Amino acid sequence: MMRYVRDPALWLTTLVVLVAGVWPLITRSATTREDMFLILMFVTLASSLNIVLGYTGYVNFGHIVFFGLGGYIGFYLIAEKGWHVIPAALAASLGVVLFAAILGGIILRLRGAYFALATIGVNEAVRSFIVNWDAVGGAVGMEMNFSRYQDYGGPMNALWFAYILLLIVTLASVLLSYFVRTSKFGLGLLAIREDEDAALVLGIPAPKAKTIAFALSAIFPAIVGTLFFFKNGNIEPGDAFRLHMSVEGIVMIMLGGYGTVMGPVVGAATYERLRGFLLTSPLFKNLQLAFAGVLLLLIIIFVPSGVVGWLRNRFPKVRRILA
Amino acid sequence: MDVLLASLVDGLLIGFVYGLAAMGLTLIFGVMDVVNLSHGALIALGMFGVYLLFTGLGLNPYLGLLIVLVLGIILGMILYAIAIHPLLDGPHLSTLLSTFAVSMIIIGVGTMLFTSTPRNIDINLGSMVLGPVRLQGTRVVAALVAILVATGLYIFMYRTHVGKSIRAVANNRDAAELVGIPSVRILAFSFGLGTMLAMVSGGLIATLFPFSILSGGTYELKSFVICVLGGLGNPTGALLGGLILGLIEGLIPVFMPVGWTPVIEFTLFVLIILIRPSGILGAR
Amino acid sequence: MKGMRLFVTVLFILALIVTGCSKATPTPAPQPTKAEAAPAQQQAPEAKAKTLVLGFTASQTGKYAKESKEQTQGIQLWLKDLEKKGGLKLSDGTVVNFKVKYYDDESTKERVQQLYTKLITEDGADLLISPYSSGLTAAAAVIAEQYGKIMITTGAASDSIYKQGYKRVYQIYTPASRYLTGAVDALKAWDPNAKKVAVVYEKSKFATGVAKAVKAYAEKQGLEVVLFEGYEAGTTDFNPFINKIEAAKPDAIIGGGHFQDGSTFAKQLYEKKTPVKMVAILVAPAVPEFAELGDAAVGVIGPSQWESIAKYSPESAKAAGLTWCGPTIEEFVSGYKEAYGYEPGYHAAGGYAAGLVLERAIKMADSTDPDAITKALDAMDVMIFFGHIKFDTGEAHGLQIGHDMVYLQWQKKDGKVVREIVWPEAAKTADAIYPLER
Amino acid sequence: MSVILEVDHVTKRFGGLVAVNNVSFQLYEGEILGLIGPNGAGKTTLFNCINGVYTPEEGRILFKGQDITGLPPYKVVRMGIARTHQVVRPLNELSVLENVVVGACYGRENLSLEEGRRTAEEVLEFVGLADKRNVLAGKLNVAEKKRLEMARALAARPYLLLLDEVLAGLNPTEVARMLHVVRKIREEGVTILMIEHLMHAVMNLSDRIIVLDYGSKIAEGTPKEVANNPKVIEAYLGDPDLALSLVEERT
Repeated sequence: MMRYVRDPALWLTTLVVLVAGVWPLITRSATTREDMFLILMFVTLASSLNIVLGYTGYVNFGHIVFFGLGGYIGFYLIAEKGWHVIPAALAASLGVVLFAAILGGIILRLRGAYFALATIGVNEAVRSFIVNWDAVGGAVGMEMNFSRYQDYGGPMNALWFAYILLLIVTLASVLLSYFVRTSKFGLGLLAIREDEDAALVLGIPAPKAKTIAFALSAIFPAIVGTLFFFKNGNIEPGDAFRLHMSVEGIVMIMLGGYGTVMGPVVGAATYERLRGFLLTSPLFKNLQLAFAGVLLLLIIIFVPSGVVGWLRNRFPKVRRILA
Repeated sequence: MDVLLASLVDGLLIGFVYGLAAMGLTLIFGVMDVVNLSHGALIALGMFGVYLLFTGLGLNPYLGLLIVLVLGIILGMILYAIAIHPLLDGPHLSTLLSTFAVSMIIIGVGTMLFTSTPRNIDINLGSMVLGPVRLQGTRVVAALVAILVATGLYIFMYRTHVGKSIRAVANNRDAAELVGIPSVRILAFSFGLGTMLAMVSGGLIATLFPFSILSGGTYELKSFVICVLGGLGNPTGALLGGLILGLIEGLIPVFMPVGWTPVIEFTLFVLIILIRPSGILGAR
Repeated sequence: MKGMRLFVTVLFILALIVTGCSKATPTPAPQPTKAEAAPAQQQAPEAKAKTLVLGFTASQTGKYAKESKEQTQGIQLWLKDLEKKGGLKLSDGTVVNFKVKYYDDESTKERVQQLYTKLITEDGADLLISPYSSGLTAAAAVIAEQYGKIMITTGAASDSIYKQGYKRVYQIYTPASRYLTGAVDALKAWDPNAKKVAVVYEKSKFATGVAKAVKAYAEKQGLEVVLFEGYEAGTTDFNPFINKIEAAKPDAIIGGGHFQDGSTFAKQLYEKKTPVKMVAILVAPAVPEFAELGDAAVGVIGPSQWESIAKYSPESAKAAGLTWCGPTIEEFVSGYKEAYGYEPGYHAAGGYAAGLVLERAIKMADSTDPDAITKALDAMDVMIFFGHIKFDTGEAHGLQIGHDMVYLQWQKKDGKVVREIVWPEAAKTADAIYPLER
Repeated sequence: MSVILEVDHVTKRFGGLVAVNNVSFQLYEGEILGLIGPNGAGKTTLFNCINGVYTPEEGRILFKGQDITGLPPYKVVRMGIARTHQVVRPLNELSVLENVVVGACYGRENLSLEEGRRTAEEVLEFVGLADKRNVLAGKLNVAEKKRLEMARALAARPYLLLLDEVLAGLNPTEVARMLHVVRKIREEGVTILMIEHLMHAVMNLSDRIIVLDYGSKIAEGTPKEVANNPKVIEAYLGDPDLALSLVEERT
């Protein structure tokens, strides 16, 4: 335990997320809160995806399926069953983790491109299934009565409430990422990433480890999904299972540095800010997508280890504080 | 019964075009182990190539395909040099992302130039009735062109020196290099071929359906499904996979609500990867 | 030394994150529009001037880019017309002007909520207009309502938004539940023998809502719905589906979704020479580019929120016992053509109408107080170039109950395909082609 | 001497090819058993059967009296069998130390991260890689990678060590160094089963030798017996004079 208390990287990680996350609470600015909501949401998604992608080395294009399913379960419980958002989010998380554990047990047998393609297939299959499933609204989705926000002290408070919950979730997911990375279990995952067959021979129970990693990566996206759609007031299949968001998550991880704790945090924040900037910049407004593409290409070719990875490689001293 | 027959024919015809699109994806994967995420954007580019030649120069769409074909090979080789070659020896993820970046660039520039307004190439080659089946001229021609291109590719791969080199590189790059095959040039050319196939199939699709710069995504997903059906990395299998997909799409509505088509398709897709990753016909 | 380096690095990273998270987005400084400066000069110095900020998001990129652009242009034209009049004068001499503020929402919900909050809290938006599409509007409505801002929705026909208990969201469009019901009426009027209809629709929020409503309505009217099926959004090949429709032998096909699938569907129905007497589909026929389909467009009927050839006029208002306000259809169309070089479609008209309704409400309220404006909107019952505007004040507060759809049909005249209004009887500009000649 | 490993009529097929054909032998605690044979004789496949990478179609494998046939590799390691690979498989993006920590933590003793680090440091010292502990494994040269491979296996604290051509590709100095390490391992009481192509090394080190050819065991005995076995000479050694000289070199 002392090991953790003394680790500057842990403190830095916590501090960064906390300082950034508490900022809107201090300024009481709703705009900053909305900006931060998106950033924290992406930090959580990227950070949890990194457990599978960065640590275990499995390219998961279907990460967003956890977000979408969690959103659906949570939203259904809140809007249709009148649950409070916290138990709803927890129930969603539980359900999705179970789903991930079963799914992981099946598809993690695949490697490389086959796994990546299968995850695309899973996302699309789930999305198109929900579109056809009328109990959860089918293509129309579900909507929540505005009066529901009264339970949280009115709509304004509900938004702040959702934000604070998200901040806790983000912190938890970054800490989870840290503890996995610095644990024996995490070391096993890294070994799997580097060479799965060698890892098996070294004594790592790879099938179990991979499945656990997969399930761990599903905990927080499911909660984030519930919070996001709670705040949105409605849910539709198209918004819940947007493949593009998975890819964006991967981009964020690459940008920040895959396989590191801080990488997804830095990557998600940078990507989100950058997109925001490009979107509103009169110069790049029309070309923002292409510009983001060029930037991504340059990063992959010239800084493949991402910002944090680059710092760690360039300045070995930094390694101690930058996990 | 009539419905079944009509849907069967419709499915088969469109299946050839789907198959052609998937061939590009599977060829690139087979030769260099790269999943090309710019595939959809390239299909859309092919659509606009034919469209612009048609509306701008009044060129017959089928003639336009020839120009798109040449442009496709050149563009593909350029893309290889920029986005694939520097990353070929890196981790799997890097080429996935670089091709995705290319897709962002194409769609970004495309949206600026063409907006996302749907376009339509207005050609009609009439139709003919064979019993319960009505064959639409454009579809028959599209299927024929797809067969022609696929046959051409097959002959090229098995009868020419370059084609054999491509197969050699696909088999074992190092060994090919040892026997004096310039593997880099072959890889670049293969990417060119893959791009060409994507763009040509895009051009064909443009003669059938309205499209926009964002349309490629649908066909990219279909191509993934087809590649897996036919066996990833196997161009001949892709054509077959295309036919199977066409049949599935044709027949499902006969038996259940049409909305379930994608559910069945993608479930099948995942199941096949799991049970038979080498494709329906592939060796185990 | 070592510690120093460490410290600096930490600081650097913290700075990076914190600046990143605060208001780093450099918003282009609000440039004074020409209009803002102009009325200021015209006004007598003692007249009080008040500028209201009108905020909305536009989908400049993504799947709704086209429709949204039209809508935005409509809003901008209204603003320009208002500026030309020298602003909106209240009885106490206050001159009200508007400053428009909008951002690109990329056609996604995450952006919509982020940007509407920004519009309200940072740009100080007093009044809001919705983004395009029901989905985005639903997300925006939550924010608007949370801050108690008035939002006029346009380009959003979904009914369900108005059943969530919102108090200050008002709809311009005819809601989805009444979108295609006129087609059923028309079918019954034109062909009392018609019995069977096929309702086929895109699996999207909007189209599914419309389809469900029209199915219920058709059954109530004694028609048999022989096929009721949705197809996946993004479907391009309808042939297998059409085979199935043909097998059900309907007299009419009613349904559709958005432009792309609708026009594809229409094209393939034509190529297949599907033997039906009537085809009425959503959205696509009302878009001018539908004409690109050539012969395949002929005979296809589509509901439209508004047509430039519609017959709304001060005279018809008087006949209906309603007040008329705003420009006539001719004035709007010529103004739009002058500004943008082509004829406006209903998306543009909807944008203009949203502005006009706000203007009218402030005029009625004779105040810029939000509560007063809300009251005025609740009481509003007027006719404008867009049609009759009246809002539900009951359970579905804000739902449009005045406005009606018109139904247009593409017809061939002198070798060109043109659009004609064929329903309702009172508004029609031509007789319908019925049954379809295929 | 007690039997630590018993391979009992093991057969492994790949399609029509019989890679290991009805092979049986016993390994005694503390000895070094050499496994030789021409390329493709099934030596590595036999290793893979023992440590659970493959499940043999027929036969059993007993380790310390327990049946371990078909156990997955990670369970086999837990029981105390570690191995090295013919083609080194370092975890490239991890440091040398981390590589060995993996071995230690997931090895027989199932150590915690801290304990594993201690063991790893010891083992690195033992194989002479301590000064490279923070280098990324991918950056080592071939000889160092071989030693890393060895260190990783040792860190598992095995009772039995399977060495697959640890000398291949090394220069004479490096070979000598590695042989020294192998001897030291034996002194620690670890039983060793080693595949080796370098004849004089096998002959020198091994207490006994087994010869495989086309998947079958064709000979078993002391180095001298094996070197003089005509079947072995025919199948593998080719040049009987050379074989003899190698044996003599030892004595």
